[in-house]
Amino acid sequence: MSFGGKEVKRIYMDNNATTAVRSEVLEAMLPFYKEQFGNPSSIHWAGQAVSGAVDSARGQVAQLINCQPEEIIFTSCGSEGNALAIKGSAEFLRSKGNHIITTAVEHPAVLNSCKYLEKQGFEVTVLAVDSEGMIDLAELEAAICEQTILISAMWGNNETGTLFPVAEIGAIARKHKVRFHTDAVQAVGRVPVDVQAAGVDMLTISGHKFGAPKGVGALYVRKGMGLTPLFHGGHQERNRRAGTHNVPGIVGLGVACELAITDLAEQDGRIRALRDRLEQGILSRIPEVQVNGHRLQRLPNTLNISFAYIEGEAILLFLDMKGVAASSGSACMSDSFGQSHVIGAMGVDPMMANSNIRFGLGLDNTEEDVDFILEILPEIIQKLRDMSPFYSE
Amino acid sequence: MSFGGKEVKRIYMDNNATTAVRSEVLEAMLPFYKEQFGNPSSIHWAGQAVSGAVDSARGQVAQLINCQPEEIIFTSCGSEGNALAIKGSAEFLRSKGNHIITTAVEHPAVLNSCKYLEKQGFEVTVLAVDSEGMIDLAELEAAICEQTILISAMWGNNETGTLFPVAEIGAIARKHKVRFHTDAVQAVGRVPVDVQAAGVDMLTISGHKFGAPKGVGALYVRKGMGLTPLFHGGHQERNRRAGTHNVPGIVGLGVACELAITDLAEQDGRIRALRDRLEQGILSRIPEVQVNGHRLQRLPNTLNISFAYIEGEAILLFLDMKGVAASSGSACMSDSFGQSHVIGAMGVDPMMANSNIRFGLGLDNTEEDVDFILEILPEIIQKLRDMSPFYSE
Amino acid sequence: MYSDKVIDHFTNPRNVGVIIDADGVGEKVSASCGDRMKVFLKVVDGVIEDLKFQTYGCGAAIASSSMMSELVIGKTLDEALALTNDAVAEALDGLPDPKLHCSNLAADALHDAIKNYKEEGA
Amino acid sequence: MYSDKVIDHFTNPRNVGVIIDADGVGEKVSASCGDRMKVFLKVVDGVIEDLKFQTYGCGAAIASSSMMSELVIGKTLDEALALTNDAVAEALDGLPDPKLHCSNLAADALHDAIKNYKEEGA
Ligand SMILES: Cc1ncc(COP(=O)(O)O)c(C=O)c1O
Ligand SMILES: Cc1ncc(COP(=O)(O)O)c(C=O)c1O
Ligand code: FES
Ligand code: FES
Repeated sequence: MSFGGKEVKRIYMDNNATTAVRSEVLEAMLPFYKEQFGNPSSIHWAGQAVSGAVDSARGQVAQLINCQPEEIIFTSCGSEGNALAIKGSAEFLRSKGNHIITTAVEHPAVLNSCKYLEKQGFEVTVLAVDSEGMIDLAELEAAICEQTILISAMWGNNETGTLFPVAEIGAIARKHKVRFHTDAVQAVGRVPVDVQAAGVDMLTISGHKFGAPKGVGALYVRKGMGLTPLFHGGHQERNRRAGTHNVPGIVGLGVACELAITDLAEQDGRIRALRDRLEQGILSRIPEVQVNGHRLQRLPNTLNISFAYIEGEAILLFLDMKGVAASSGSACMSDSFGQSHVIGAMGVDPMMANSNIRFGLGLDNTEEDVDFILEILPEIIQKLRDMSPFYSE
Repeated sequence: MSFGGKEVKRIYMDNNATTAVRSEVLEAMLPFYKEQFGNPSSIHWAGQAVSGAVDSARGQVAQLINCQPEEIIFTSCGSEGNALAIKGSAEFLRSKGNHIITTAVEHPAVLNSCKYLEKQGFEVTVLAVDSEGMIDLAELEAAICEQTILISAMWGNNETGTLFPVAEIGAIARKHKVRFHTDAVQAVGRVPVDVQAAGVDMLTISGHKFGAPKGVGALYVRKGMGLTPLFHGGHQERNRRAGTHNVPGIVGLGVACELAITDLAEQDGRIRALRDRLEQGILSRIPEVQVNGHRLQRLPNTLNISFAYIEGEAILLFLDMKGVAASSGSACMSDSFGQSHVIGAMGVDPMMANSNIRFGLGLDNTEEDVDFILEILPEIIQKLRDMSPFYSE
Repeated sequence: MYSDKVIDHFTNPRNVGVIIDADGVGEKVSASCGDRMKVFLKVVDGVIEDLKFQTYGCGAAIASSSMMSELVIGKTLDEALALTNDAVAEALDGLPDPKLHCSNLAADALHDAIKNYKEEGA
Repeated sequence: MYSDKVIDHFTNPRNVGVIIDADGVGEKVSASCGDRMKVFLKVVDGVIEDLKFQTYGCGAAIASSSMMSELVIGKTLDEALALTNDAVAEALDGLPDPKLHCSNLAADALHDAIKNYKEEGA
């Protein structure tokens, strides 16, 4: 606890940044550290004992997103998946074209991979979003040209929760025979994800966002789609990702995917209800607030909300002192300043943009958690507003 | 167990492929899955509770190899470290030159990264080795030209254990102002590794080779040396490796590094003695065998040995049936055929090359383990030789 | 991340507010983050008798403002002009690297208020 | 990795050895891995009365050799010629993908021995 060890109830509402590993997941992982520790590429007992575990996990991931097990590449995180998908496709398809389409609200892992490619001579179109963080499908289709080799558009936004119309994007991509990658790091485990129904060619998963451990992720790559690897060497993952398998992590990811299948109802039901209770409660108790993101097409667990006249970090600190963990923008941006590029792209008034707070609910949250926040938040906001040169003006 | 569940004593002698996680390491990791699960980039209690753990681990890794904590980049495996070092340096230094020097016996993660760069217009000189797997330093120095931007030469060979004269290579690199990377995946934890004494600029570590879990590694990059990242996005690892930190893995790597400092004496003492006992025992019991690698400059735990007239996989299978896990070539090559490129580069007679077996001893091995192998191996070799068309000729 | 002193000053900031008939008013907007601080001075015989501030900013900015106010109330204008950003950060037992710029707001806004006082008085 | 049948035939290979006065001798070297198999035939009235083999190769190669020997002893030469690599692999309850080529050694060496027998006899 950052604040002098005072005992406070801890409420974790930053599940879009990361989640606790679930008990069932950790339990499944434990045998693979000391007893079944072999290298799955080894032919002896120690290796064979674990290669089956990697295979099952591959099946579990494939089932969650409705693909074939061979279409799954295990990775170390969402950023790796995004880099492999985007850079790997761009390099592989370079002879076919040099144009990539993405959106202004992608995670930095996608945007910066695209920026990197721009330096390598690729052209990148960054689609704008409207005030709810939504792209315009006509604009997307109009941006496709002869040279277009890849569309990368996320499934669910990590800051606002806005859900892109993935199936419609997939249909446009298919119509124009352009490869379609989606960063589904926030979506997997929270909303149903079906790569066939959505017409997705590549999809990024990160384990730690839904109960698997940090250090493991997956990239779905549709059969027949070539990719230049980032890591070269061993024959792991059909030569697309060298490196000894992270067996415990992979096993954990598999179990988390299996659990996710049944949890989706809870996400859509209880979690969504809690999120809505929090949203309504804040709106009714605190004046001059604004919800950011799409009202309807939104991850069920995410609430991004701005408070006029004050700044986000200060709100977070007061919440933190009361034991409430939330975030402002994405976690990985916390040591940078300035406004979130996502909120900025939505055209939110700069002062509102600077005060956006993201509550990311998770399976452990309860109604008491929500009510506690509703109890303490008005006072925090008022205290900060009383300090603000804008409020008094 | 691959063979019908018969109860056999299990002896693991494939520690160059991977190792069991050590108890102290696993214990240190466990709190970071469910209790301290925060994202270290988050500013709230959940994040701050773990960011200190990542810092300590960075210090532990740095201490083992004698560098500054900021010079450590956490990665997901040795292959990532090698790819980041080689591709990242090559891209970053491209304006200075396009020539890279490596050796014929590097791990595929290095060789294939170089092959990738060749396709991108880099020139690669691959230094030959002699029959003991050693490079010629004069040849190395002669290969350096105006365009040379990088030397990548491993510390300890994964198949034979041959140790390159890293400090001499470092001195040559420094003299010619060429960046020097070494793949120390097999060396760290087995022999003393000091990046200052060796004059190394970049050094690859993989946790699972010395008691840390799979899925975590590190790359040392000397302060001031630029690098183009493989993963773009978040600000983790000073913008050189985006992606949420694998906190438990990183904590485990730190503890393994701390343990390694005191274990080096055991590696040099007890483990080396066991390895020598195994080597001498085989040489005295079985005719027509040949030890591969350098007799003196060799990892203390590694024995690579060939048996005339027969093929390696068959030997491994019989060993496996007796509960002994060893390997033939490197683990990651096990689903490919043909001769090891390392043994091939040493000019070993093809038939001898096809029968090389690697015993990789570890901290858990005992004298009884060695004696058991010495008891069963002669019979296995004879049985296979009796089947061989070459033996009877 | 933050020292206990920062947390203390952030949680209970001293001298927040406005002086209606201030002798000098200063303001500073951070170029890097857009955060803003306003300083109100009451000066008697070249000594800062009272100071109030308003801050729109992060935890470090609020704590720096509060600490600055404590450091200069009762000091002469010359002493106050000599207050550096570093001194504010130091008095807070340091700030994390990416937050060092936040302490600039406080000293800069103070200096701006003194300048305003001198101009008004001149 | 390997089926129980493969392990059984690898551990206790049937018909290993040499027939000194063989009626036909065949050999096959694998192009992909350099492994090698030799087959010795004893033929009576167009029927394979005995077969011995020597194999330098991996576990799959040894098991395939053994299985092949069991499959063709007592069969006519025509039946033996009809034996395919796939049939050998199938009789072993399959082989892992990268090991499928190993079963080729066995059928090919057998066919080579039959060819040699026919040439010698001709
Ligand atoms: C020398 C060497 N370099 C690199 C690697 C690759 O390490 P990892 O499997 O952790 O990617 C290995 C291990 O397979 C190795 O032995
Ligand atoms: C949408 C999105 N994409 C990618 C990432 C990166 O994932 P990771 O931190 O596992 O690399 C994140 C999480 O930070 C995310 O929310
Ligand atoms: S981030 Fe703006 S003042 Fe601290
Ligand atoms: S690998 Fe050569 S025959 Fe199997």
